[in-house]
Amino acid sequence: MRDAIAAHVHDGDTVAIEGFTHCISFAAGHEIIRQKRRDLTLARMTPDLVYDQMVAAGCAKKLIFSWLGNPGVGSLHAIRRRTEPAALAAGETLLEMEEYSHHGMVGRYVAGAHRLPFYPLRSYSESDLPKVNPLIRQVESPYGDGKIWAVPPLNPDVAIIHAQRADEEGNVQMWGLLGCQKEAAFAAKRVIAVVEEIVPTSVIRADPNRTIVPGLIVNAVVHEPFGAHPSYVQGDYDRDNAFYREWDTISRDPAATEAWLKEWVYDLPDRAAYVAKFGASYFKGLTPPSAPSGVVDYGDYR
Amino acid sequence: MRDAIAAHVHDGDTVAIEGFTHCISFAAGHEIIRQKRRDLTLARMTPDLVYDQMVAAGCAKKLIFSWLGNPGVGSLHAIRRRTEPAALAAGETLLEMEEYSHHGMVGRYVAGAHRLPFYPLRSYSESDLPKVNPLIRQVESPYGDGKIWAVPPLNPDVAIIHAQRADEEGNVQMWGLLGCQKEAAFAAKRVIAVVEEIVPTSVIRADPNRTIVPGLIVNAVVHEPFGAHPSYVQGDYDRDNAFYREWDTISRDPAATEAWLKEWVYDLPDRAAYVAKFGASYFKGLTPPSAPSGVVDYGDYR
Amino acid sequence: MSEQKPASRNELMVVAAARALEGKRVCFVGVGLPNIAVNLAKRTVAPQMELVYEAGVFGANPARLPLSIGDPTIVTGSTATVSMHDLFGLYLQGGRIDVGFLGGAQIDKYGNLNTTVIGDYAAPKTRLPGSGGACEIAINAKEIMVIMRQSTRSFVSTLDFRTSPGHLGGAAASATLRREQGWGGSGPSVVVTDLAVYGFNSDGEMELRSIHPGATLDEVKSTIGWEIRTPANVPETPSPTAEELRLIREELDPTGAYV
Amino acid sequence: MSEQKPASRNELMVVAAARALEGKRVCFVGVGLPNIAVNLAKRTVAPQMELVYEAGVFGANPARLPLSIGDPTIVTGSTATVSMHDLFGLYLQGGRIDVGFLGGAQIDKYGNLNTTVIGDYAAPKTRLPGSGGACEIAINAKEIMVIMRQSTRSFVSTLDFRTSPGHLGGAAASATLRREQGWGGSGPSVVVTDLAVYGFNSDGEMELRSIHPGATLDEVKSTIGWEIRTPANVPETPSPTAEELRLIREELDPTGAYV
Repeated sequence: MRDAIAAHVHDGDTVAIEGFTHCISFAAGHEIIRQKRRDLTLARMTPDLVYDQMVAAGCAKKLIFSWLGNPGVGSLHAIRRRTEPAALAAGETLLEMEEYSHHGMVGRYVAGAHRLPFYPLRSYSESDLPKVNPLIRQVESPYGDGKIWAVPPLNPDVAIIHAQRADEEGNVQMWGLLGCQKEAAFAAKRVIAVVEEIVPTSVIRADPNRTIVPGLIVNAVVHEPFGAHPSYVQGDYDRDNAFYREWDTISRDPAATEAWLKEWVYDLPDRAAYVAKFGASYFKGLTPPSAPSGVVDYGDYR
Repeated sequence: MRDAIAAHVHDGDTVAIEGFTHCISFAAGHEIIRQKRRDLTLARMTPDLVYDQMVAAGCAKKLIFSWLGNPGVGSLHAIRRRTEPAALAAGETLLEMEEYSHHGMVGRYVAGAHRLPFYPLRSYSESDLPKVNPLIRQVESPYGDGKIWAVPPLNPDVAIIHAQRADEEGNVQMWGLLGCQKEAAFAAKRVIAVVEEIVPTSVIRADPNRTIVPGLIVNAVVHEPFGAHPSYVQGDYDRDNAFYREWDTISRDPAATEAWLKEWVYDLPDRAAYVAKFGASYFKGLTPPSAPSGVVDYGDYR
Repeated sequence: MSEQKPASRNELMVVAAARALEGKRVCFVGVGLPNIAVNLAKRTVAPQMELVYEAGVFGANPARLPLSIGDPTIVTGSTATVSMHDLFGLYLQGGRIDVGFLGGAQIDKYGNLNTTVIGDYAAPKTRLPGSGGACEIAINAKEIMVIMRQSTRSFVSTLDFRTSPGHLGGAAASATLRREQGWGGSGPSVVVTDLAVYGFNSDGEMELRSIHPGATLDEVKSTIGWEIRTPANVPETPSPTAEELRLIREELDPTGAYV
Repeated sequence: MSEQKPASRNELMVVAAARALEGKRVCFVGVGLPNIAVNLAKRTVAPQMELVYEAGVFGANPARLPLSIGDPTIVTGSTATVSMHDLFGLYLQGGRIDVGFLGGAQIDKYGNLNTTVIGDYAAPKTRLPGSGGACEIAINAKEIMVIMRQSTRSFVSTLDFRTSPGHLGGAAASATLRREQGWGGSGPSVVVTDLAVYGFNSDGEMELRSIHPGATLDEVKSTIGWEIRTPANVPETPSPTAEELRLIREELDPTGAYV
């Protein structure tokens, strides 16, 4: 992870650590904090704890997003402190905000991934969002049936996605919530794939419909067990909801936030140390019983 | 199948029997021929043998398509006879043709399924296709970067898809080539799902990422083993390539074509009789050895 | 069963919201209170209802109350788990959703909703989560139901920001616009709060339908920032059953974190 | 190994086409002759090459020569099998394809291709398959290679229909247009026939590069409907190796149906 972030994430980059609640690469976010990247534009449908932590650590100058919160808990307080003038600390500046709806953010990645100049959608009518975001525009249908809304392509400098498994060439397979990992990866100039498990290529090739991102577009494959904690990985571990609630308390207080970052990010060399600090039994408590998918047959055609 | 076609396919309808080489519902096509539907507009990326047979049987007045042929073999002769003036039989009229590229046809279904007034794409520049199809138009990007091409939505009256399995509610799972079955089904006003196997809902729910079409949009589920023959079903049976070549010979001759339709469609009551006429051992010869997908774990979260 | 505590106002709200879903087929579940109401409905008045989560799940069958709309329990055992592109494009914009269930920080008398900011957008007093999928749910779901606690801060005469359109400035103009612009939905039909249940009259304006047990008309009126339309006789919202309360307290929210 | 029969012209064509793929990374495989050439290249000069089939397969590893571009053998053991929407949108239009390999019924001196009709479009003499993916491959793949048998009927001065754009009316105008309109690719680079191999000069015009063993310059010229540009000394295409012929004859096309 250290090498992947050093090679592919630069100051000033637009970075998308995607994953809708599921498979959020906290490990990558923490490594970016450790490597003290600055002036990042952080794109993500749902900036959650990992972006709150990155903002608290001073990595970001701008957010591109569609929903800002601690899912199921409440607000992201570090981000709110950089958003509400009354809460701004001395010397701090407001974060730039570029805001869409979910379908709009998905559409931005799709347009970026399909190399389209815009993505059309039926959102935004009579909403105030286009008034505050001049990039949400109207496009005239060439079939005489009026105007529809559009969003522009988003092509992040780097997309970072977490998944259950990949082979060494970076062919990534994922199940459960797919979010917009595929679209973000194809839209990005560079891709870092972080996975719970590196498997032989034969495992990938035994179920090719499960592949969401091919190694072709992946610049680095990182093996990082529990790399999505405190978010979850379908079948591997559950969301650590206690931490999501704890972060609500920690993040309300800048000093407590700083102390948490020191203890859990700056003072640890890597994700393995983070996992070791919790201890193996901690993660056992988050592991669900098995719910197997069943097998399908592709047939051996020679 | 008889009831499904009787209820959902009417004279004059736009019908899409989709499936890119894989999982083509010949059983549905033959039932439409038997029920003597007329004036159909047949939409399909790759009109292959089943549409050649339906055209030969007099079901169609128009084709909407992107590639017209007998894949890996040659031409569709019945369709060519209705397309080339020199070959037209006395009393016959030319088929109406509305022609796109593959990406354009996919885009038409996507626009129909997403309820969009058009689908933008980077095809058609400097091709003669827009000259002969006025529905291929240009749309101006609202971001000042020029024009791009567009195709209009396609919303068939009925889409017919074949797949490996569904439950009784019509939740359809498919693997192998996915074609544009999902997009065609969501675009259609009515959907008939034809499957090799009806499975308990628990089988579907054990692997929800495998579902391509939910029962919500399916109007009829038909259990029809070998219903895609002579095309194939991944893992179940191989393409009957001998028949694809045989059809090249049969279809060159209108009388032979008529005789074939009589023997294999009109004179048989249903697909089961068609399968029985071949005999079980025939299909054994088309069955591949097993190539299992492996199992993934979704986790039991309570 | 031992003697039950009487229903709290939050419980009254959740039960009334769940009951509004009776007979509905496909419901798009928002984050927070809608999540609880819809899961209660699935266990009571609408067992056949398909739960759709914007995270990408159709036909969810959650074995526990989902902690968030992205909880892994909504995936396991669901009918279909799909990309968000498919969910928003094929299911929602494609017109397959009967009811969208939304919350909000502010609502006006036409059912327009604000989930973006309190105060000025560029320099907000309070930064809220934003649209998420709410804006497009409001436009594309065939019918919208709203669940939120009422107060003069939340039931306002003028929104600070219109995130999600309701009946705009009135039903007639809204219906024309929705038709001409090809919106999929017809807008809000029901609003459920901790005090009462509201519908919308033919002008698209919110109208009191029933008051929850224990609440008064004065209390209802004094917590709304405009003069709410009120019929001559306002019925009382039917009380929760013992089973509804048991489901909330023992199965859906045993720690009392949400209700 | 027993004495091999000498290479047929079709075999010379397939081998020359396969060799043109040396070192290429991602190749989009068209129906027919390209399918055989690409599968031969994968077994010889380009084992690392990823085969992409428009049917929706990336990283195909076919255990037999696919009978069509939708053969189940291209799915089993592939790296990724995806919808056609993803294949054409993310992989092709998204700019991930290095080489698109096309066939055609007619080609002109700028590498423009016709696969639609012979004669008038509305009342054709011969109805051909149409574009399929060819039009968008020609526009979006970084480089285009063409394989087709040559004759005065196929190498024509004026196409009956331009299905897939090549260098249009010349390289300069083509490059400008491709850049301004955001095309992903730079057009045709190689044409391989049963008689010869062609490249394109800086004007975007087809130019003879080598003549297959057994063919003559006269034969080449007399089967082209325009005056083909020819260098002073035309080299001979290197002969197929015994192994290349063995692969075609024993593994790829044992019944001789295609080559």
